[in-house]
Amino acid sequence: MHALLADSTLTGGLLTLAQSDFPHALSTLTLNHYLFVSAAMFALGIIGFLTRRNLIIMFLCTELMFQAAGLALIAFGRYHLNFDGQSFVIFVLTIAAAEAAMALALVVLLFRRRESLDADLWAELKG
Amino acid sequence: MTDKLALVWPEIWLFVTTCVVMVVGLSPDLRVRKLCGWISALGLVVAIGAAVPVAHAGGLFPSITPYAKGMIGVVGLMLLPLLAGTVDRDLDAAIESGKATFSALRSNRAEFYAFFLFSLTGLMLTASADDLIWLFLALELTSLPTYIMVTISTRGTRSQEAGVKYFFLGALGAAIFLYGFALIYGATGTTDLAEIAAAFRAQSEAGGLNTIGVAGLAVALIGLCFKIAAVPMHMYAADVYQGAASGVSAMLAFVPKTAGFLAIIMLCGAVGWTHGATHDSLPAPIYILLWVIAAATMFTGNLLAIRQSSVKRILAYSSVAHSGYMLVGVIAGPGSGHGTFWDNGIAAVLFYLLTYGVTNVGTFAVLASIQKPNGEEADDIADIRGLHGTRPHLAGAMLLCVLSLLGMPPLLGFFGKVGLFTSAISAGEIPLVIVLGLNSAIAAFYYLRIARAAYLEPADEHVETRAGPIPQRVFAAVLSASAVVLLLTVAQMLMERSVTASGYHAPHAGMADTPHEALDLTRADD
Amino acid sequence: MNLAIADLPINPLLLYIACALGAVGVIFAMPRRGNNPAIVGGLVAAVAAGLVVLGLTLGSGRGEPTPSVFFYIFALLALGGGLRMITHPKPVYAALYFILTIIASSGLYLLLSAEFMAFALVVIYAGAIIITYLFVIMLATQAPSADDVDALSVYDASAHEPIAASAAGFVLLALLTTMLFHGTPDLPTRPGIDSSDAILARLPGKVDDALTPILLANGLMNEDERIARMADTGEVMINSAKHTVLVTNAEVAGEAPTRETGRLVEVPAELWPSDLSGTNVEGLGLNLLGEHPMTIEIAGVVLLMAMLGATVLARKQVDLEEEAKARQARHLALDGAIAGPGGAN
Amino acid sequence: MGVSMTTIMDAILSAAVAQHGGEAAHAAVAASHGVTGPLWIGLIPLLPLLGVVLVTLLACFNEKSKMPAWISVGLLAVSFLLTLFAYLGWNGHDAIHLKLWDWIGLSWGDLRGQTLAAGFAFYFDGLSLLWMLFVTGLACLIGLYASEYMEHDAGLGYCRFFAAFNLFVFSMSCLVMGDNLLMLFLGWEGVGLCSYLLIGYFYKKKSAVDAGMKAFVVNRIGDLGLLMGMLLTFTTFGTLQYDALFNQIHTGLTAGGTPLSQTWQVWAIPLLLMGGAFGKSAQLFFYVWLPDAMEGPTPVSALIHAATMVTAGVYLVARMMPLYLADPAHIALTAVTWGGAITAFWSATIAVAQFDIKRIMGYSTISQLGYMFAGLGVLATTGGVFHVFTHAFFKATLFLSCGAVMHGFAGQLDMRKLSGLWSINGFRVVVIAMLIGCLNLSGFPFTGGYFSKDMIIAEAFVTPDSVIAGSSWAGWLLLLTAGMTAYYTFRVFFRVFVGPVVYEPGEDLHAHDDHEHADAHGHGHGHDDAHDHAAEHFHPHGPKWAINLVLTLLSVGCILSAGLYFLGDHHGWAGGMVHASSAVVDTHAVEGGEEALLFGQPPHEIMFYISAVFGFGGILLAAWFHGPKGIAGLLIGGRTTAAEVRMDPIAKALRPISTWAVRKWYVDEFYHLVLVTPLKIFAHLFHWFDKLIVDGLVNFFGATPRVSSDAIGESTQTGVLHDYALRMVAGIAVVLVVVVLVLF
Repeated sequence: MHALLADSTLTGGLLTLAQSDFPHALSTLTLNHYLFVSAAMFALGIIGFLTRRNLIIMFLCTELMFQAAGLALIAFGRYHLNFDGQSFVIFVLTIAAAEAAMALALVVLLFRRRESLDADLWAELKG
Repeated sequence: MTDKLALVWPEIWLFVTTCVVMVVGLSPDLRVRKLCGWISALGLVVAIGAAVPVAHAGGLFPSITPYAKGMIGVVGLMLLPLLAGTVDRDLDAAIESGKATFSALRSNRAEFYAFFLFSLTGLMLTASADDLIWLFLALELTSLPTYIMVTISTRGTRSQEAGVKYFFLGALGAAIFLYGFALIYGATGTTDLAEIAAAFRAQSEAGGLNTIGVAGLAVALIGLCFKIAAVPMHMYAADVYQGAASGVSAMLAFVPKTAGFLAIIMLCGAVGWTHGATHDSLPAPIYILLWVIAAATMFTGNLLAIRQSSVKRILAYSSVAHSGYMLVGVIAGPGSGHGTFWDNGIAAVLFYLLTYGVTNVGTFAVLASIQKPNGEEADDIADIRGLHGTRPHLAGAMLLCVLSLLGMPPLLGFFGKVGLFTSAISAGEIPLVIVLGLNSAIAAFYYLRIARAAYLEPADEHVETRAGPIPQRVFAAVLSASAVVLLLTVAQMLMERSVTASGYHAPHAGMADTPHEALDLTRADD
Repeated sequence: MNLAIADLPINPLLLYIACALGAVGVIFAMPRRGNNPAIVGGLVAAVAAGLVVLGLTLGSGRGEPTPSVFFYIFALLALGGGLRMITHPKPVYAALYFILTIIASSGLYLLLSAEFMAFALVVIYAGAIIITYLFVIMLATQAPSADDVDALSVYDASAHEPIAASAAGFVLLALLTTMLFHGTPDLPTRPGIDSSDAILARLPGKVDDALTPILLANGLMNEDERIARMADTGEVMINSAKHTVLVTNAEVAGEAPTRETGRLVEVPAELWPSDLSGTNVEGLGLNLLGEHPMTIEIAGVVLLMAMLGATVLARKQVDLEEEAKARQARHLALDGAIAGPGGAN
Repeated sequence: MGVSMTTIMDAILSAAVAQHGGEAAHAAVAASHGVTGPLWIGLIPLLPLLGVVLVTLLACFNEKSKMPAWISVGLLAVSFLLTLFAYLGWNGHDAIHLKLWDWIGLSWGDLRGQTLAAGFAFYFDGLSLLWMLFVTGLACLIGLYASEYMEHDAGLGYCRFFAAFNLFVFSMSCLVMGDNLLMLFLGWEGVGLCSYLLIGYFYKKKSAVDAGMKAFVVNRIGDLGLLMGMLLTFTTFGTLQYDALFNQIHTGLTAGGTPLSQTWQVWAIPLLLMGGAFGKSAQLFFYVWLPDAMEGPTPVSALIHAATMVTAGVYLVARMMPLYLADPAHIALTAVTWGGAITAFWSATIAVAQFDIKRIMGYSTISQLGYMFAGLGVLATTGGVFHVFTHAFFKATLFLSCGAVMHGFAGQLDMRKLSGLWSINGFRVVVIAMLIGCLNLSGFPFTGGYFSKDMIIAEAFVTPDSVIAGSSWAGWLLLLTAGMTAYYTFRVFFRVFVGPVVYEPGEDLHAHDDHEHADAHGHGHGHDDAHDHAAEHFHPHGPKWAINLVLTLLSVGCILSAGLYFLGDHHGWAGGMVHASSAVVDTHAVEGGEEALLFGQPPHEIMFYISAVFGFGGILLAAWFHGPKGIAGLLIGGRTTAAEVRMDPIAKALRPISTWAVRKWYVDEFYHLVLVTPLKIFAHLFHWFDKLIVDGLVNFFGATPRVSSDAIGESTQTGVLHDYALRMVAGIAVVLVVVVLVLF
């Protein structure tokens, strides 16, 4: 990849990338970089889910976690040079869309009841 | 493609039934809409029939599908009368009496059946999973409908609160096990479970599992703990069970749990039970992980159950505890392969899932059959006091089911628990067996409390309960209770089936190489 | 297991310090009432992330190729967008920052030569899902008062236990990265397809279209010959590096061509079509339809289910009493409208 | 005719055997000697089980008609006919085996005694056939009786009754027909459950619920003995299957090869089994539950608590006879003898002083069960088993007659308030049936009861004291009891069934459905809502056709059962049946051929006269004390009203004794003092223990997770979504820390 990038100028870089020759294997070092970004996104998603009280943002955070998994899948797929990872991401997107549709419908329902998006308002059931 | 298609006939039938139910449910004629339950039952029966001849030739657990799908179909059939009429009774009554007109946009019942069937479809798909992607989608298809069923199961805000907790925490859990799946793919380079198993085998033969794989398995297993309500992902259980209608709670105790256990068994199968010093256990980190989770789950579930005053919460925590028991079976693994039920942990888990599912229907059905004056289902333990005097058959059903959950000897639950005990003993898991025994004893506290309330305590004067409006639920309760007793006669057969179903194809490293052969062609003249 | 934490490609101390620093940064960046040191927090978190990335890049020092500069840009955008998303008190901005993360992620996908997924991501996520989010945010947010439209809701303005949450999150990150970084060096590669030829082999039509005219025009292949396809798999034998392809006699085409029955043709380099290569989209399509055909069906079922679910959830829950009240109210309003102009409201 | 029917059924069903049961059946043949029975034998227990299912279904449809009864009676009748066919088709000596499926198969090693296998299999020898004949026959008849008796409860109650009724027959069949001790145990617990359910049938009556509970608890104590006995049997002999077990005992060695007579198990197992048998059959101090069990509907008392279930203990001891005989010291047999004899006497003394006719029958049942055990103990298995058979008929007759009275007089059972039924319209059949039953019970010459009882008492004198310690003393005790039996039996008869017409309606045990009761009979009088006026308007109603038919059939059965004594070679028909079973005792081998004499005569011959004297004496005494004036009082009676009897002054004179007897010797109170009170004290102690220690522990454990979340300042189940999520993630972090620590 970097070898490719080294050949191309910075300007035409992105387009060249998209139409470039078939990729070569990813180095483990580069893989580490992507994995770190993925793990950090995952952690950020979790932290956001734990701290934000707005139902919509909470669900956005799970989307961020899905996104982190997607990035890991693509990076691993590139490392192994097979397409299972990318296929997986397609399905992850499918599920994310399905979950989002239902979650947002639920949020609308809850908002109608309480006129608020605060998750902590829903705390009547407890031990 | 076609061989896999043959594998999923039950699911296809269920999905077709779902579509039929959705369409039929839009009829303005109440009598036609009432057919939905019967159509669902018919679809389930056909699915069970279609599951019987299914035989799987590949994968880690080649013959798990007929048993699992049969079990799912049977318990689904028992859940059906319990779920029937959970929503929209008022609307139907209003339409019948002319106070309201039918509007397809407001009909709920058919969708409710449809969600139930969707969920069972997902559950059956989980059983036929041989691929991580497939597994992920099947698990989601199992869970997503249950989120909605919980939310709309009653009119009150409690079920909506249960719904939001269940949905959001469920999404968190899903994201977590998805990340685990991604890492497993990363560690092995494939999503096919058999190839994953082969790759892990090759790694462990070459000097130990890759830590990415370990991390992936660990994260995925913890994420799946949400589905089975195991520590630390059990938090939602009590609130959700309490907030949802009893029928839906019964479903939650079986459907996601079964899906979770099937997935856990498959993931554990991917690393195999042939590691460790004596080559008869899971790889050390996974083993310790499951061990800690199992022990913590048992204790947490049982101890927290003692403090509750709501029967539904007690049953929720008991459901948590039962997950802990079953994890013991997972840890014990398929055993030495002698083919007997008593040293095969996986068979024990599969059998236990069936007994638990059957029994569980009864306990929740009893609760669903009793109404408080304000129209809510019975929940608090005070509501079932003196049940023996007023509704003895319900009290009897409750007693039988509770005793079976407790593992009283002549009842069905006993054999499930004995299977777990003996398989764990033969796997040498003595400390875990002690924890299991200890917890079975603790469980007696709250189970007997329920039985005592129903049988020995007089009804509270100020707590008035009356018969619920839906007779099918009583039927479900009695059905479940009699199953607890009558299935004993075929218990031996079921155990043998579960042994067959748990047949495990231990992976070998050579399997990993198959994709390369085709590629050799392309290096035409190297 | 006899693994050592010192085997990490990054100094573990640096990693953990960076994680702790990141936690502190996130805690500071969280929305709170009163003085909000969000910028400081963001900077600290960015420094922490930078420390790890730099540590990774420089720490190895084994002369391995490092990621391109685009990676650093996109990674910064993605993580920064994520951080801002979870810390910005206004839901609309949070959603917009999420779009930023998505776009940066799609850039990372591009760098990983997953072009199709990169564009699909933008279309599906940034284009569809987030728009839905924005709709719902608009639908479900009310300004606390008419005067102050920008005022925040209480629950948006304050975070829920930021310290504990950040600690838990970053412990998780530290644990995950430890295991991930430790695993990568001895991660076995498992190439499903290690060259574009593998894709081309499964796309005989594309090879035919590109090569047959050239082969025929240059007399490299007779009229009664054609590019050989394997009888069982339908694949062609092609090697773009050596510019060779297997052709066979049309008469024996019914049988499985082998290197004996076929004829290996070497095409001069200048004649070899420059655009003949397997692309990402083709590879993905082959994988999707070849390996996971049934899974697509399941995805369809899930989507159908989700559509039904969203419909059931989002419509107004039936409440007969409320409905009766509403009808009554409508009647009253109607009466009022007849009575006088004041009643129309 | 019967034989040809059997052949036809065989022909029909043999195809099924060939297809399905063939292999299993052959395996069974290979495993043990004997003949393999046709598959339809399996229908005998399964038809009642089908009845349970059908009746439950009817309950689900809220059926209000008598359909449950007709289904039950029909299925039971078929079941009885099948039993009859099985009997007729039986070759008279070999046991019939039939294995339906493997039920339990535990194996923890390859050695002998490390496999616990039990098939759902049947074992038909003389003993089980004899039992099954009267179990299914009586169940069918009593079901018919109940169809009328329970009609006031039509609906759910009716279904409940018949479901439990059918379940009882199924369980009893498993108990009797099972080919191993585990099957027996399954049936044993099943009949116990049904008994509990049916005693507590009138669950709105506290006394009924309490009685059910009492029966359950007392039976559990006995069952513990049975269970321990079974476990010991298994550890000692390595099998629970009858054939294998008896073969092993026959070798005189345990499974481990130790000579049996040198082990402690040889007396411990029979004693433990005896505990179980005594519990189920209400012997010795276990008897307390049976009188209270009369709270159940009368058909239940007749079938379960008189004729069939309570004889399960007798069956167990008879079935396990080889085990009892294996002990050269006969410790357990002596215990059985004396336990039976003492119970027989003891409960007869109580019966003498009671006024509730159904309870008298209850105590009489205990007493007669004592006879059966004593018979088994003194090696008169034939006598004991024959007595089981005759007793089943006459006691069922007696109970059902009492039930008819109770049915007609709104639950009146007090003999002081009833008199002269003979003269009340519609009760003739009842009185005649009662008379026949009473004659049997009191051992009137040439009745079935006379022969069966004589066999027992005579054998007590025959069996030398060296074999069974004090067996002749037990014989005298039994003779005395026979006289008392005749007395209290005819006390009932003379007071209630003959003499001047006096009656008061009872409290109506079915008080909860008063109204239906009145309506159902269409009398329209007698049961107003205000019960005070009930007596004025009350008219007894005689039984209708079903009850009369059943009483007639049973009376005929009582009379015919006497004839069985003259059938066959081995001391009558019962002897023949016992001879073809494990209960057979080679008395010569055991007693060493020495023949004891009674008054210089062989006891078996002289006993006919002695016991006749005792029986007549008892009847005459009863006539003198309780008989009405005239022929009905055998001309010596002097009673003119219901209450005025010659016994009263004597009872007054003997006040302490009679009071004690009336109060059942204060046994219940004694138990209360000795057992219940300490238990209550213990319960209180445990309650405090529970409060302080257990609750403390519980609170401690409940607090532990809270402590761990103190840093956040909330308890675990706060109900707040975020707290849950935080705990979940923290949990994940902790678990991953563990994983990382294991890894590195």
